[in-house]
Amino acid sequence: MFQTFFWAFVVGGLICVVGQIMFDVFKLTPGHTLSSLVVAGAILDGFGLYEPLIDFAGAGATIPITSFGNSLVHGALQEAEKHGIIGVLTGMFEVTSSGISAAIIFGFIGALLFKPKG
Amino acid sequence: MLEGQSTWIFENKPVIISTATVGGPFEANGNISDDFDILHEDLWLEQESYEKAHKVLFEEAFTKAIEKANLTKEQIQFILAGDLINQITPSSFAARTVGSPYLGLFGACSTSMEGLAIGAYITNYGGADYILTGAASHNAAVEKQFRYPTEYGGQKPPTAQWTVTGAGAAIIGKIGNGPQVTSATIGRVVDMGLSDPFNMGGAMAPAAVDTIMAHLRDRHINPSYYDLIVTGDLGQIGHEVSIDLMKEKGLNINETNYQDCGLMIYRKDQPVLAGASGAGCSATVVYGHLLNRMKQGEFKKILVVATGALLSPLSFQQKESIPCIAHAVSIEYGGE
Amino acid sequence: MTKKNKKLTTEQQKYQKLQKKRETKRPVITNCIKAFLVGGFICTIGQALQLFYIYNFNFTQKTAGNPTTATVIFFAMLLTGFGVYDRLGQYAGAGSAVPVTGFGNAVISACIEHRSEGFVYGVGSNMFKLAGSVVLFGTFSAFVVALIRTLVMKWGGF
Amino acid sequence: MLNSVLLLFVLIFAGCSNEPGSGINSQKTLQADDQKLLVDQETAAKAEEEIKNIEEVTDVVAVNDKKLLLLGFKVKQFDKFRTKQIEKKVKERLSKSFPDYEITASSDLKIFIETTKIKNKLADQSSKERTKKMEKVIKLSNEQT
Repeated sequence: MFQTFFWAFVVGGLICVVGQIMFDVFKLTPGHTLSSLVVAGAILDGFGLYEPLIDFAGAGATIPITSFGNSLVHGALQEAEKHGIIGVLTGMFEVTSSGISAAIIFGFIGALLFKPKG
Repeated sequence: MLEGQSTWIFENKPVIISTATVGGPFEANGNISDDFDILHEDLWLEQESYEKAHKVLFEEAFTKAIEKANLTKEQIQFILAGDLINQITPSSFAARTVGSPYLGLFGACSTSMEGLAIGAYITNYGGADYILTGAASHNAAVEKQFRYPTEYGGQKPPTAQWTVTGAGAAIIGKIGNGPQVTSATIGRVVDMGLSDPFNMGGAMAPAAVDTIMAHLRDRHINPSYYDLIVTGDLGQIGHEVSIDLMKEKGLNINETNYQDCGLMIYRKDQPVLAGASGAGCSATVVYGHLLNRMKQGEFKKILVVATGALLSPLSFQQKESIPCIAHAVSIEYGGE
Repeated sequence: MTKKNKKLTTEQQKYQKLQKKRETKRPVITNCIKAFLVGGFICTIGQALQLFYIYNFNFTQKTAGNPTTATVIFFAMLLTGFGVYDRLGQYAGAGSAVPVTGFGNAVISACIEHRSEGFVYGVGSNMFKLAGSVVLFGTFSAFVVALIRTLVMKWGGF
Repeated sequence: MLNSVLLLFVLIFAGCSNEPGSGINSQKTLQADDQKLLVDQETAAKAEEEIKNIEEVTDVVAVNDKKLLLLGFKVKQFDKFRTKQIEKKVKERLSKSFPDYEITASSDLKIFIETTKIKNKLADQSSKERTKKMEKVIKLSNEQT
């Protein structure tokens, strides 16, 4: 159990460090950095490398935004298996919907409840 | 009268007969809170949006300045004002409230001195008896427009500056008691090709130096003519760079008499990174803090060089560099 | 940078050199350590939540990621609404931006911010103004990657 | 506002912490069946033994009925990178050793937990109940992300 938490911490932290380096060393904006990380996640999954990382680090790999790209690819591939090429198009959000729908729903609720504090 | 390239000398010495400054909670906590006429605890100013709060800042500064001058709204002949929000709506809306004829100005953070220079010019040549001029900015409204939503957790680099929530207004009169506006130098747009919107000071420093040199050249004076030369909102980095740049150009400036409004307004322990910025920065510091010090006799002659970065969110997203400007106005009190 | 320099005049280049000397350097190492600690901490909370969902609900290790994501985004909403997340972001940088909470914060902060322009043109139109690029590039790159994989598997047979 | 949020939390956490711990009824009456049970779970025991011998595996639990064999296992931390391959290996071994069974083997923690639960209560339930529970777990393991 301890190991699970430890490696979630380390792997998750390291992915964030990669992001920080993109901020500070390559002077990328948050938008560019996060987009690049998502693309990186998708590509890693394309080579079948991201899933093992999830097996290894659990939330350390699923919580960073990179997993978003990974699960998009996953959803597309799952559907593609069932329905062929067209599934790539239709299956994309099969797996990822939770992050996006949660963000939309809580975003709206947030707008109802809160005012920006400045 | 034009002197040299771009400097106006005001022989009739228009007078700043009254000023008013309004600040927000962060300013109330700052270094010069005693110099504000009105301070707000609530960043919203009891309005429903930050833009409306921004307008109220302006309205209060205008009303207070008119009140302090013992004038009525009707006696104000022209309003010259500007801010940073799209289409300078806070200025226009506040001018609607006052009801006088109005010229909207945009000079980004240099608007305060742009307004003072033009106002002094008009008054000097008999174009008006009383002109109301001012500039304002509201931290959250400006952040929202130029950067990210205020609650977004983006990390600002140490070169970034903190936008002032505040408005400064002044009434320029043909005659009266108070500090006199003696000359003004209109700056040109200087672009050194910098494009980091989180390092405005570094981008604006050359514009400030350009205007200071032009002013001294046009008037054939040395920096020592002034008790204080103060820039608008260069911040820590811009301030240091401008000193370097002047040295390089052979102008030795006494560093104790060369300061920056962006480094005066907040305390050192406030999390403002490289300093303050925003149209309200030079307006509140000059019209509040510095004129008070002049009235106390601390300075007789000062030169205010308000600096502005003429970018928009659109222009930097389209990878344009940041063009900058600075306008200088000399104010004298109790001299000669 | 070098490509840009070609367009600059010598005066501009000279000034930029001068400016560079005075520019406060970003504390890269400290920032990285902070990002590591905060990012790691958020992931550890995620891990705890995931185990919580596995033990108490009918979620497998594979499927527990979904409720975990939703829960941390819920936390992100609270922290954003109470004005904590922007301060955390200033401290932690990528540590709070890279986890999915950062994605949530991007959406939620935009929603809250543009509430003043109404629900349709304010909240609705602006909610993805920051996070939209993540959705776009994530989706498009996933499309390309999945397409290539599918085609390769079909014809390459591996 | 804050209160309602807190309440929500309390509800969430309170609602989920009751571990299924009921049903320790009449264990003694079933003791006669113990012998039968042992024979019954022979396949599971054998499977556990076999998989335990795989180097990367740290812990195994298995149950079976007449047709189904359900096995959950844990993998050493650093071998988790190869979880997929190991899972494949386990499945191959099992289907070689127990060709008559329909085999489900997973390294998923949830499957491990649920299988353990079934195993711990073997004595308390009829074989029909067991099959039903096993089928439920098998369905769970086939769920995609």
